[in-house]
Amino acid sequence: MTPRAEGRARFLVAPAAILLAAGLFGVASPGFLSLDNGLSMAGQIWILALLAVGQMFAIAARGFDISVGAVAALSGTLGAMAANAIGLPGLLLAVPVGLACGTVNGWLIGRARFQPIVATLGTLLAVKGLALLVSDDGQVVPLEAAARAAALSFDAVAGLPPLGWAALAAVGLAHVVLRHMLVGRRILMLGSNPEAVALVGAVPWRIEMSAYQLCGAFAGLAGALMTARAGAGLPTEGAGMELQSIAAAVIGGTVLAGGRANVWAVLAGATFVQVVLTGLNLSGVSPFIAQIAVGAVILASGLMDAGLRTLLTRFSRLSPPKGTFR
Amino acid sequence: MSASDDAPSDDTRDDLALVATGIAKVYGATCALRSARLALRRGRVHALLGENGAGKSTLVKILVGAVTPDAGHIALAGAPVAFGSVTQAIRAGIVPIYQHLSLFPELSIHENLSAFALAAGGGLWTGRRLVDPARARGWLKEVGLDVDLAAPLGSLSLGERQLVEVARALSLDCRVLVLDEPTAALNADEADRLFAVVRRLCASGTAALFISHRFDEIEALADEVTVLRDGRTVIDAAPIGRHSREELTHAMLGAGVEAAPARLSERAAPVLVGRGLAAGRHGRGSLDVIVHAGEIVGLAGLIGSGALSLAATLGGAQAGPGELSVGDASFMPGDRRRAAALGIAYVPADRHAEGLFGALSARRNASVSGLGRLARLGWLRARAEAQMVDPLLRRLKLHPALPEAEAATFSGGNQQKLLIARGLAVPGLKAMVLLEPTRGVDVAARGVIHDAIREAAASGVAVLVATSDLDELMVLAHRYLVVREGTLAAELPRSAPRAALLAALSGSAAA
Amino acid sequence: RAAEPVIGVSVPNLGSSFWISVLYGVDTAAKADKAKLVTLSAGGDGNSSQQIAQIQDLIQRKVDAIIVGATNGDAVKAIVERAVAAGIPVIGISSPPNTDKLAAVVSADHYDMGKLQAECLAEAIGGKGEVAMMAGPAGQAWSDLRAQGFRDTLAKVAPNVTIVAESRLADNRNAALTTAEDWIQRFPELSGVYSATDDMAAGVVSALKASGKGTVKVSASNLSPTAQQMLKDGDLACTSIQQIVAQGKAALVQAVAAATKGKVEAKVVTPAVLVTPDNVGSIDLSLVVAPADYRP
Amino acid sequence: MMAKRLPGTSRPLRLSRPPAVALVCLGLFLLCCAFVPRFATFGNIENVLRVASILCVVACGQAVVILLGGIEFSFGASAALASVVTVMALPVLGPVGGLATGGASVIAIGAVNGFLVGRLALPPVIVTLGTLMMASGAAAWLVGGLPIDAPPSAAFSWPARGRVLGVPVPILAALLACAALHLMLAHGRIGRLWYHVGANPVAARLAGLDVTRITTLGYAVAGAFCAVGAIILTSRVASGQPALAPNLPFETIAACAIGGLPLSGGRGRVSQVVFGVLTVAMLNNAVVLINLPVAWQLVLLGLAVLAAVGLQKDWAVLARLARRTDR
Ligand SMILES: Nc1ncnc2c1ncn2[C@@H]1O[C@H](COP(=O)(O)OP(=O)(O)OP(=O)(O)O)[C@@H](O)[C@H]1O
Ligand SMILES: Nc1ncnc2c1ncn2[C@@H]1O[C@H](COP(=O)(O)OP(=O)(O)OP(=O)(O)O)[C@@H](O)[C@H]1O
Ligand SMILES: [Mg+2]
Ligand SMILES: [Mg+2]
Repeated sequence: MTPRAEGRARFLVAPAAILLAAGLFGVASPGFLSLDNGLSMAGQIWILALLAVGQMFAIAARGFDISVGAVAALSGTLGAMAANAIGLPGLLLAVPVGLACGTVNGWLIGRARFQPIVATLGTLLAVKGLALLVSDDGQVVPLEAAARAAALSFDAVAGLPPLGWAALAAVGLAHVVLRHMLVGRRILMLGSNPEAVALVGAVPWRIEMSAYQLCGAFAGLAGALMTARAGAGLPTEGAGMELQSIAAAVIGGTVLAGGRANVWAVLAGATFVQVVLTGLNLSGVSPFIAQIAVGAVILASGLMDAGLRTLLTRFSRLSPPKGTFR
Repeated sequence: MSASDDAPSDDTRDDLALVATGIAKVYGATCALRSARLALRRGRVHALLGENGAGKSTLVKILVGAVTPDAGHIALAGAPVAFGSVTQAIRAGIVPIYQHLSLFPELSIHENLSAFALAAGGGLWTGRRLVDPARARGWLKEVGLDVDLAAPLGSLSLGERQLVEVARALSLDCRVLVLDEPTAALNADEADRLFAVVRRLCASGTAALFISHRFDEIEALADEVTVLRDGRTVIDAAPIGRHSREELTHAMLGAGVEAAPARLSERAAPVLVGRGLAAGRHGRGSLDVIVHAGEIVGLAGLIGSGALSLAATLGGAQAGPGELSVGDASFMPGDRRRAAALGIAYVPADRHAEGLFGALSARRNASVSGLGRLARLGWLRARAEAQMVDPLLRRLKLHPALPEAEAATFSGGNQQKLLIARGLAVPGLKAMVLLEPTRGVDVAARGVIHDAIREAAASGVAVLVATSDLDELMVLAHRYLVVREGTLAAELPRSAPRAALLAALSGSAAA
Repeated sequence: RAAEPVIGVSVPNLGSSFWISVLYGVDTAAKADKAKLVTLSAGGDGNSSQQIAQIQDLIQRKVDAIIVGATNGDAVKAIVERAVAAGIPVIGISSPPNTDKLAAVVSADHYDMGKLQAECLAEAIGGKGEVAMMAGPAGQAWSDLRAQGFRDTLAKVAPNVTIVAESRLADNRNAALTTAEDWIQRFPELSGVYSATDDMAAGVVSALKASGKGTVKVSASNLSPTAQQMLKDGDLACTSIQQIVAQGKAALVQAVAAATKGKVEAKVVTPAVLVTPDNVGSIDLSLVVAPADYRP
Repeated sequence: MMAKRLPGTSRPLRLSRPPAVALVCLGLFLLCCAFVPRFATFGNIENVLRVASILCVVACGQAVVILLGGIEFSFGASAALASVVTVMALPVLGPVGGLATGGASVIAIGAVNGFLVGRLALPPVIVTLGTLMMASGAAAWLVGGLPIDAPPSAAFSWPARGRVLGVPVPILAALLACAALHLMLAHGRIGRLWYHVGANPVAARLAGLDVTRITTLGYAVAGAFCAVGAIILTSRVASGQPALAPNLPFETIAACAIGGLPLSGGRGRVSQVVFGVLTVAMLNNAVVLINLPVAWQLVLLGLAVLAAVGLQKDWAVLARLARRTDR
């Protein structure tokens, strides 16, 4: 029972952290717990959520992807160009662009056996460069349909802006991919026991590649969202997002050693990070102090996870895990 | 059964299920297989023997399409085949049970049972690839497992996992069943269940390839035997009765069979003492264990009984209730660092996960517990290290004798020797706690390891061996402690007959 | 409206002397006008998404007016228009949101800052020779405009000066120092260096000094204490500034006016000014730069 | 990729085989000499070495963490904090005291990271990300976001600009750092323990090692290397900079990875770090000297990083083949 209990518990860290943070900020700044604020935040979390969900696939396959921010910027920019050429749906070009970047990462890591950090660092630099190339050294690409994009990004329909609903659907899709589709299951298998996947007849590098492809596609989607919210393609955006998305995915219970992940928990992890950011914004502390607080919060969520683990081991002392003696 | 034929090399017989000839495989600088031949017959269990590193697992991987051979031919029911992948082999009816479990700890048992279907082929959805739960439960029942299908595999013990791997093989339509050391992690009872399954399959015409280092199992199950030595077939499909154990051993490596344990003259002072300990999930913190100087205590228990857990506690590796002491010094269960400092060596059961430093050299693997003694002002004296460890490695006949080669590149038996050497190199060694010290280790290496254990005991070290291998227990221990459902069910003298031990283990009749 | 209006201030980056000085102006004026501030920094010039979310939070908090210095004028356009639609007046400052819905624009002309640098540097190097540009990060309005102003003007006033190198990756003092060291090796004939900020200029100056190239002229923008010192020491040919503290003050005044439905001046322009070692003593620093001990 | 010695018992003083990255590094050097204008001048090579030496000192720290199976993202931020602390302490403690205080703060952050990773088994990514945010927030908060200048003094500028027997101090520091790390890894007890913990922490615990202490010490030593780098950087920019070197963690990780250290831990040696660092430094120098537009600089850098690693893979294959034939 222990591993299962621990498995479930680790996915509860992020929701618990959200409640805790919401409570604290609710006391600190009264407006925080209002319905309006809840709705406004519900519109904001999706860029980070999509990046974190993508990151989750890479982490579940025992890797990670530090190029997601740059990929989002490039694909959002190209999406904006496509949207200007053929209308707003052209924004969706961001997804195949992200997928293509993910394919390169996946090929390098899965097939050419690069370490994930090297491969994605290389593509991070190259993709940043490409984004500048296509955009005349970083000039934003204003959307012609900016007004409609803004309406889709900010005007709530039944609680969420339409693009929020779309992103939620994409997260739901990620859940389906992870839980009910072969590719997701194979990613978990690879993360769980990389040596065994070949022995049961799978092709490990293809699985690894698909994990980074998913990661890239979700980064592309995040880029499209970014463009829609800004009403412009932002070629130099995205610095720092790779670390934020890794933090959100890990706070969301994704095991860095691979094999275990839960999309809803990752969504909760991303929400948590956003709650903290917004809460600090609204409480009006100095931006520098806010940054310190964000760091402390990331550490605290790690400590919470550790505390939970200890607690569980305490409780289950009489049934220690048999394979490993902790 | 064996007298029927004396022409094993006749490849044209129509009951031949699978014939592999001239198989060769080179890995970098190592030649795993030179020219191996193997012929399996329908309805027969075929044993494959060979010392650690002889190439058995490599041959298996080639048969099941996981590895492409450099040379050689494989014919399935007379038709030549060349598998590009495991999936193709499985489609052709060759079903593998691997030595190093090909299971996924984080996934559920149900998903693990469906792993072949999940891994192979195109398609989008997992749904229909998950095997029917009712049938899955049937297979689990057949191998004697009563577990929740939705539980993660990681919640099972090593032995239970092995049975899951066997159950998974049952899910496939099987013409040739390939078992690579399936019993290494099983106790006698579970092994019997496995054998029943294999026999039933064979009765319906399946050919089975069975790899094991245990002669009694081979004699109990196999109809024919092939012996590999250094990548070559040296005995080809001989009926099982034709060669004696000595002859087979000789064919494998040219060594003799090991001696029985020396008698313990008189009982010496207690060295390793545990009071109020718990054993596994049933434990209530009421067990006392005492191991005396020079004594080898065998701790026996079925899988899940708590024997390994109790042993781990005694070695300081697992936290729990109770108190432990060596000599005058006491320590808490789980304080492995203090235990090591007090001179208690510990050899874990799962050598890959808990024992080996795969990336480090053999010498560094062996010397890790004695580093304190090798350091002068934080400076490690390389020569002293070699002087401390190399004689041990030589005595344990490490093969190949390359103390500076990475541990990951040694075969299982030799990796195990590294862990034993590490134990022997503990400064001020007073007690050794060994869990499954020869799991998956060939006869020769096993003899070497047993000799080393006996020698240590003879020099006054208190030894506790926890093992699910009754033979091992009987050649090693001076006294048996039997753990059943978390209690010390019986203490038996060295002279106790095998039947009494078995009875105590399973709790069937009065011991 | 409440007696004490709440004014949101959203700036790209409080790690730059420019925005800190803006904020100082806003802050001092707020103390005088009894306004309450909510200050948010996007944490970097490239963090438009973060700034959008922050402005969303300010709308959410129903502040009475918002002062926005944009990471990118186009990127925050949509959200700023939302704020205006929600009845919150928005005042653009320095790099204003690219929309005509603003209640007021307090502008600082980045293009002119580059222009002034070009005129000064061209004169300092005698109208000919090689010049390198420490141009600041790509894709940011302030750095792009300053660089553009420099390039355009230089081509006009000193056609014999060639721009031999341009770095957009070096955006802090250490990186600027390293890049300048490399340039000194690559272009031994270098006679002048443009730098988008005074902090980068400090890096360039220490590289030049360390390699005995003290004769190479350096121009900069902004006037932090570091730049003042460099001017006094003669390390800097000139620096182009805006009266950013004054702008900050003006922005706050406009914001309060807009919040309390008072009279708003739609366009406040404070021209860019060139500071040289000669006139540095006569500049009213209180309009230009925050005191060294100011903490946002 | 580690050198495997033959079974001889005594070990004559013999240089071990150079790592694969050495060839890549050499190739890049020749390429730069041939095609990059003014690359092969004395002054430029000294520049490259000076920049490489700072990177190298910090990369030595990163290497320790990577050996332990971890990763350090907080180096850039703690170096920034160190510079700020140094300059703030300067009026009170003088140049030496100030620099020492700054250095100590980096070591302290490293030790905290190590404790959280070693004792509480938190993922290094999360821990160092957390301390990254905190340190960089603290650095900015202390000085209000702006750099503060240090009063000019010879002692203060010595770490970056001084020379000992004609050798620039940073280069000397890098040599000493490499020597120290080499001694620790190849001959020291602590280095050996790092290898063990990095290779298999569970086995290390069961072998009786104090994993918590070893890990904490490892991160603290890594912090000490970073502290030396931070001191040189602070002295170099002669100011307290809240954004001193934001790319430091990535550049050091890249250097180690290009050098061939697996991020899974337990493997690696100093020469790999050195060549990895040289590769990174030469690349950074070359893109500036070639003077391409920024977009192409980035694309080129990215491709070069990938090529540097990719080429090693091919070279490793060749080396294996060569070894097979000479047996
Ligand atoms: N992946 C590999 N890479 C390199 N060498 C290998 C590899 N697999 C096997 N070998 C080599 O091939 C030889 C045969 O290995 P194999 O696993 O077939 O032995 P085995 O007979 O199964 O041994 P054991 O009884 O220990 O299971 C070994 O000595 C080993 O050096
Ligand atoms: N990376 C490698 N390089 C060289 N040889 C290897 C490598 N990995 C495995 N081998 C070889 O493969 C064979 C199988 O090794 P393994 O570790 O599986 O031992 P084992 O006896 O099969 O272990 P177990 O006791 O778990 O059954 C060994 O002979 C080993 O030398
Ligand atoms: Mg084997
Ligand atoms: Mg074996």
